[in-house]
Amino acid sequence: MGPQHPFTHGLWTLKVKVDGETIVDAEPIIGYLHRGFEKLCENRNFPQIIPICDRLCYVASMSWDHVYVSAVENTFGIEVPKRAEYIRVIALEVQRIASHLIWLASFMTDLGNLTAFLYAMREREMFIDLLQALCGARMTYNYPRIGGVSQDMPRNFPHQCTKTVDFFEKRLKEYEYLIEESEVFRIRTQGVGYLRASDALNLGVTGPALRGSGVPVDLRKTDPYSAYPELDFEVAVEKDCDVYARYRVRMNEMKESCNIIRQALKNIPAGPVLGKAPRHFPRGEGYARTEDPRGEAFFYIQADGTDRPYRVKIRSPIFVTVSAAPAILRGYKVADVPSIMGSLDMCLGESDR
Amino acid sequence: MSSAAYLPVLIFAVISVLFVLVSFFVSALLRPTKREPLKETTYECGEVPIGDTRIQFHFQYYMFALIFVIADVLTVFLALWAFNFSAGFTPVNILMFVFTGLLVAVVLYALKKEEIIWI
Amino acid sequence: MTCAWASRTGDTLINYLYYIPNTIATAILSLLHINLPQLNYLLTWVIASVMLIIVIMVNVIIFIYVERKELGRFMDRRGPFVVGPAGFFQNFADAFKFLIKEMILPENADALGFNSTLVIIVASSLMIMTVVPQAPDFFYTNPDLGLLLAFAIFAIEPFAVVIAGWASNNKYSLLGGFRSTAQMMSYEVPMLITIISVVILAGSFNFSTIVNFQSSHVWFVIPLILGFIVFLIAIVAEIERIPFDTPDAEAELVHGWMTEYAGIKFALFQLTSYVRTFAGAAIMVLIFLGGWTGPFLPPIVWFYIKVYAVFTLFVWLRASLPRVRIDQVLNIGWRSLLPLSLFNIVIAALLRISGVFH
Amino acid sequence: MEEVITTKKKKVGLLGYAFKPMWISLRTMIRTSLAGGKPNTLLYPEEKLDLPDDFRGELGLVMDRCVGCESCARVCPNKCLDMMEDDIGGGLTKWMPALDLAQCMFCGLCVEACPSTALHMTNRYETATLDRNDKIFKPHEWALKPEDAPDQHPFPYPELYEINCTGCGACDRACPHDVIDMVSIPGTAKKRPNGTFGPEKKIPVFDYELCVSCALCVDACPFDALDMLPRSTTASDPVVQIQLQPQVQITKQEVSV
Amino acid sequence: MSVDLIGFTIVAAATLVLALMVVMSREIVHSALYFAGVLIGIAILFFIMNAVYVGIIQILIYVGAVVVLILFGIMLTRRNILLG
Amino acid sequence: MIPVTYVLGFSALLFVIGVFGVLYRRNAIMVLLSIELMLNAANINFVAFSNTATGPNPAAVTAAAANGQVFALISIAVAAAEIAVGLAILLVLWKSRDTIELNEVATLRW
Repeated sequence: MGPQHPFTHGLWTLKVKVDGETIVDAEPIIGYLHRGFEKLCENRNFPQIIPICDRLCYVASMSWDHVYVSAVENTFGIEVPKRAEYIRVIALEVQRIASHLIWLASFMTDLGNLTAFLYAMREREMFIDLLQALCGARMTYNYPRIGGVSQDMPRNFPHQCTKTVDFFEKRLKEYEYLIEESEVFRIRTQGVGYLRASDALNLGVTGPALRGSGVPVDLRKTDPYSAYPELDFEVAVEKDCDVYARYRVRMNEMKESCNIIRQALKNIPAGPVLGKAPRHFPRGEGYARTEDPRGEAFFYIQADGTDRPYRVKIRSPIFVTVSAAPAILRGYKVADVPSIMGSLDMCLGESDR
Repeated sequence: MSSAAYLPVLIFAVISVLFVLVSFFVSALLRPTKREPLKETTYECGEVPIGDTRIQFHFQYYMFALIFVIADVLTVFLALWAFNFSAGFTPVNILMFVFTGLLVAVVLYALKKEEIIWI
Repeated sequence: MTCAWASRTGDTLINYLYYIPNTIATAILSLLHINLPQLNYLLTWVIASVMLIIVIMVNVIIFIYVERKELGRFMDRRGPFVVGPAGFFQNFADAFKFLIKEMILPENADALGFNSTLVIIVASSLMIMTVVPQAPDFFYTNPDLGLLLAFAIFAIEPFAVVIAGWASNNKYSLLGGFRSTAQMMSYEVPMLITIISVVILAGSFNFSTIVNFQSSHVWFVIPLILGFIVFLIAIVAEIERIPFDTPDAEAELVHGWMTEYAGIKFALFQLTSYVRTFAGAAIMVLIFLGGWTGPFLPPIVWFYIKVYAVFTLFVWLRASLPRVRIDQVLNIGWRSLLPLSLFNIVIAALLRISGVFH
Repeated sequence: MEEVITTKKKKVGLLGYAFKPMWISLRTMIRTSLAGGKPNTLLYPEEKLDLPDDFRGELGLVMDRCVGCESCARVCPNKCLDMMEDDIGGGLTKWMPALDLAQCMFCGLCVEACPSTALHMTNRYETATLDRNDKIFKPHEWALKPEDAPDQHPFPYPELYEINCTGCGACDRACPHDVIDMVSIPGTAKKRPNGTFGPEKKIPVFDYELCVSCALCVDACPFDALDMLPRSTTASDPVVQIQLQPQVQITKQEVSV
Repeated sequence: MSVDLIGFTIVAAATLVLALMVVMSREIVHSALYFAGVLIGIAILFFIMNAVYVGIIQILIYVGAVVVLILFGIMLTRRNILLG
Repeated sequence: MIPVTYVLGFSALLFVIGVFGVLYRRNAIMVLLSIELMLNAANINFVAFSNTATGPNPAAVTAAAANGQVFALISIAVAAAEIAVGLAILLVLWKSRDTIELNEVATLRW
C-alpha cells in the first residue's frame, strides 16, 4: 500500500506481506515528506522557527508551536505571563479537539462512512474558526511567541468559545449515536488491533494509543506544564487495548478538552500576554515535552550563544507509533489495515520532518 | 413452457453488446492516445511494482465456491418444489421440510467446524 | 383476504414497450415495401431493445443524481449544484469527461480477459432489466420463469469479475475480484432461497402473477418480513454498496477489481453498478412491495415511486453505516442469512399449507 | 502466524444494529432539507467566509508609511522580502521592500516587526495564479491604500532599561541615522585611588525626530538594555533626556497591547 | 430452413468453435472464459429446444458456480497466476 | 422444431472435442473442463430427446419432456458435485505434490 493509496493520510508506504488475506508481516516506510526540518531550524533565528513549527504537523500546528516555544522558554528561563499560559491552554485544547475531529473524519472514511467524515469536518470548522479568531489564520497559526502569545484574545472570544463548546458537546452525543451505536462499527473495531500494554511501553508508543492500552500516562497530569496543574481534569483511559478503546479514548479526551476549555475561560486572570523576550540568547540547552494530540512531543534545543539554535531534535509521537505498526498488524486481515492504522492517527508531517 | 418469450432477451443481449462496443468506438474517436511505458505500469500506489506477483491464494476461498455450488444445486430442487407447491401436509412437503431441516443442521455444523479456515 | 391497494392491475392493457416499436417497425417496413414477418419481428425487438436501454440509462442518470443529492442532504451538505438546474447535468458532464479520457491497458495485462469481461459484465447487467416488467403496460418481456431468469442473469457476473481482476495484472484487482466473487456467491444463495419462499406463496415465477397475487391478497412484505430483511441485506451485498462494498473498498483495495480500468470502461462499470441497483430495487419492489399496484396513479408511476423509495433506503443505509469487513460479510451471509432464509421458507410453506394464502 | 488476541465484544442493544445511526442521518436530512433548514455547505464562489479583522491573508504595503528600515526583510524566515529602490510617484524614489508572494508563508512576523505599520495583511486569500512570476511584486505593485490598512498605531521607539546599560556604545555604532548620542552622566565618574576621576558613565540619548524605528540598536545591544516601545510622536519635547527620568522601569503591564 | 434452425445452426457452430478454443487455448484462464461461452451457448440451445428451466439452471449453476469454482481452482493451483 | 439428428450431431461433435481435450491436455484442470464438456454433450441429448417426444396425449408429452429435463437437471447437479470433488482432489494434489500436471503424478503410490 504505497504513497498514493487512498487510505494513507499523507505520504507513506506500508508494505504488507499477506497469506491469503491474513497479514504475515508489515513494514512501514516513511520519509516521503522529509523536509530537513531540524537542519532548517539551524539556519533561522529563534522567533523565525515558530512559523516553521506550524508545518510540522498540519493538523495540530498549535501544539507544535507550543512545544517549541516552551522548549525555548525552558532553555533560557523565560517567564511567561499567567494570562498567556491560560490562553495557550485554551488554544491547545481547541487544537486537540480539532485534531481529534480530523482523526475521526479520516478514520471513519477508512471504515467507509463518509457521513461521519463530513460531520466531523463540519464541527472542525467551528474550532478552526475559533483559532482563526484567536490568531488570524486557519491552519498555520504562528500564535505563541517566546514569552507569551502574539496577541490577546478578541473581546467576544470567551463567549464564542463557550457557545461552540456547548454546541459541540451536543454534537458529540450525536456522533456516538451515529458511530458507535451501530453494530457494524463494533464488529470492525472491537477485538481488532490488539496492543498489549507491555508491548506499547516497550515500543515507546505514547498518547491515545498508549492510554487505549490501559496505561494512564498523560503528560498533562504526570509532568504538568503550562497552566495544566491549576486545572482539574481526568485522563481518559480504556483497558481494552483494541481499536475501539483508542476510539473511546479520543472521544473522552474531546469531552475532557471541553471541560478544560470551560475551566480555563472561567479562571483566566487578567494581565499581559507577552513577556519580555530577550533579543540575545545565551549558551544553553533545554527541552520541553508536551502532550500532543497524538502522543508525547519532545523538543530539544541546544543554543550556542548566537541567535540561532545550534541543534534541534524532535521526537515525534507518530514516528514511534508507526514503528509499532507491524507489531499491531501481524495476524490480522488486510481489511483491518485501515481501521488499525487509522486508529493510530497518522500524521506524516511530524514523523518525516 | 414455450421459449418464445425468451427470444427477445437474446436480441437484447446482442444489442447491449453492441451498445458497449459503440460506446467504445465513440470514446476511441474522442479520446487522446499517447502511449508511454510509465503510464502502462501496474498501479501499485505510485511505487515501482515489487515482487514477481507470485501470489498463491489461500485455500479458504475455495471453500466458498464449494459451499456455494452445493447450495446452488439445493436451490434448484427447492425451486422445483416451490413451483409445484401443493397445499396440505403431503409427503412431498414433509420430505422437503425434513430435507431443509437436515440442511440447516448440516450447514450450521459445517460452519461451526470450519471456523478456522474462514478468511 | 383482499387488499386495500388492489387497483389497476390488469393484463389487458397495451404493452407500450412492444406496441410503439412494433408500429415503428411496421411503418419502416411498409415504407420499404418489405413484407417479411420475421424481419418485422426482429426490427420490432431491436427498436424495443434500444428503447429499453434508453429507459435504463435515463433511470441510471436520475439514480446517480438522486443519490448525490440525497447523500448530500444526509451528510449536511449540498450535492452538485453548478451544472444545469440544481446540478442535474453534472452526470452528463461526468459521463462526457469519462468519454474523452484516455484508456490504458496496463503492461502484462491480458487483453482478452480485460476487455471481454467488460462486455460480459455490462451486457449481462443490462439484460436483467429485460425480464423485469415495470408495469402491466410497460414491459420488455414477461416470461413464465422471469424471476428465476433474472437471478440467473444476476449470477453471470461473478466469474467475469474474477477474470477481470486476474487480467488486470494487479494485486488489488486480483484481491478485489476474489472478494467480489466470494461475496456475490455468498449472498446469492440466501437471495435465491428467499425468492423461493415468495414463489411458494404466489405459486409462480412470473412477475405479473406475483404482483397480481399481492394485489389480491397482501404485500409479501407483511407475511414475509423476515424474508424481506434478508433480501434487502442480500441485494445490498449483491450490488456492492456500502455497507457491503468490500470488493472496492477504497481504503483497502484501491478500487477493487476496477482499479486498472480507465476512461469509458470505468464509466461503464459504474453505470453497471447502478443498473444492477435499479434491477435489484425493481425486483424488490415487484416481489415484496406490491409492484405497480396502488391507487389513483398509473401503474408505472407507482412502480417508479416505489423503486425510488427503495433506492432512497439504499442511500440511507449508505449514509449511515460504515463498511463491513470481508470475512464478516461472508460470515453474515452464511451464518445468519442462510439459516434465516431457510427458516423463512418454512414460514412461507406453513402459511401456504395452513391455507392463509391460496 | 501470530496468535490473534481478541477481547470480548460488547454488543449494542437491539436498536443499535443500524437504527440509531440511521435515525441520526435521517434527522440530519430532515433538518437540512425539509424543515426549512439549509445544508452546511458554503457556496464558495458566491458566498465567502466572514473573516476576522486580523486575518492573515495576502500582504499589502502602505507606501506612504514605509520608512525603509528593513525590519521586515530581516525578520522574514523565508527571505521573501527584498529591499529595492522604487518610485513612489512624482519622480521620487524610495527604499522599500519587494515581495515574492510565492515564497511567503503568511506567518505575519513582518507585520509585527514593522515599526511604522506600513505592512498589513489583507483579507484576500485567493492567491492562485497560473504563473509563478505573477506573484513576485515590486513595491508599488503590492501597495495598499492607507485607508485599507488599519489605523496607524504609535511608532515604537527604542527605550532604555537603564539597569542593563553599560554604556558600551554598540547602539551608537549600529545606528544608521545618527539618532543616538552617547552622553556622559555628570557625577558618575568613579574616583580612582590616585585621586583622578575615571571616565563617566555614558548612556545613549535618542533624538527621536531622526529615528526611523529600525530597531538595529536593539539588535546590536549585547545586554538587552534596549527595547522597542510604542511612543507618541507628538510629544512636546522630541528629545527625551533619559537621565531626567531615572526611574523608568518599564513593567510588563505597560508592554501589553 | 426455419428461423429456429438458422438460430440453432449459428449458436451450435459458435458453441463448437468456442469448445475447440477451450481445448486448444494455451492460457488456462482463457479456457475457462471460453468454457463459460460454451455453457451460455448450450443454455441458449436448451431455450431453443423448449427446455427453459434446464436452460436457466444451466446458467445459474454452470456459469454462476462451476466456472467460478474452476477459476478458483486455477488461481489456487498456479505458481504465477498473473503472468500466465 | 429442430430435427433431433442435428442436435445429436452437435452433441457428438462436442463430445469428441471433450474427448480430444482429455487426451490432449495434460493439465488436470483442463481435463476436468473437458469432462464437463462431455457431460454437457450428454445433457443436450437428454433435452433433445425430451423435446422430440410427440404423441396424441399432451399430458404424456409433458411428462415425457419432464422426464428428459429432470434427467438433465440431475446430470447438471451431478456434474457440479463432480467438479467440486475433482477440484478438491486437485487442490490436495497441489498441496502435497506441488503440481497438477498429470504426467508428473503418474505414479500410483508415493
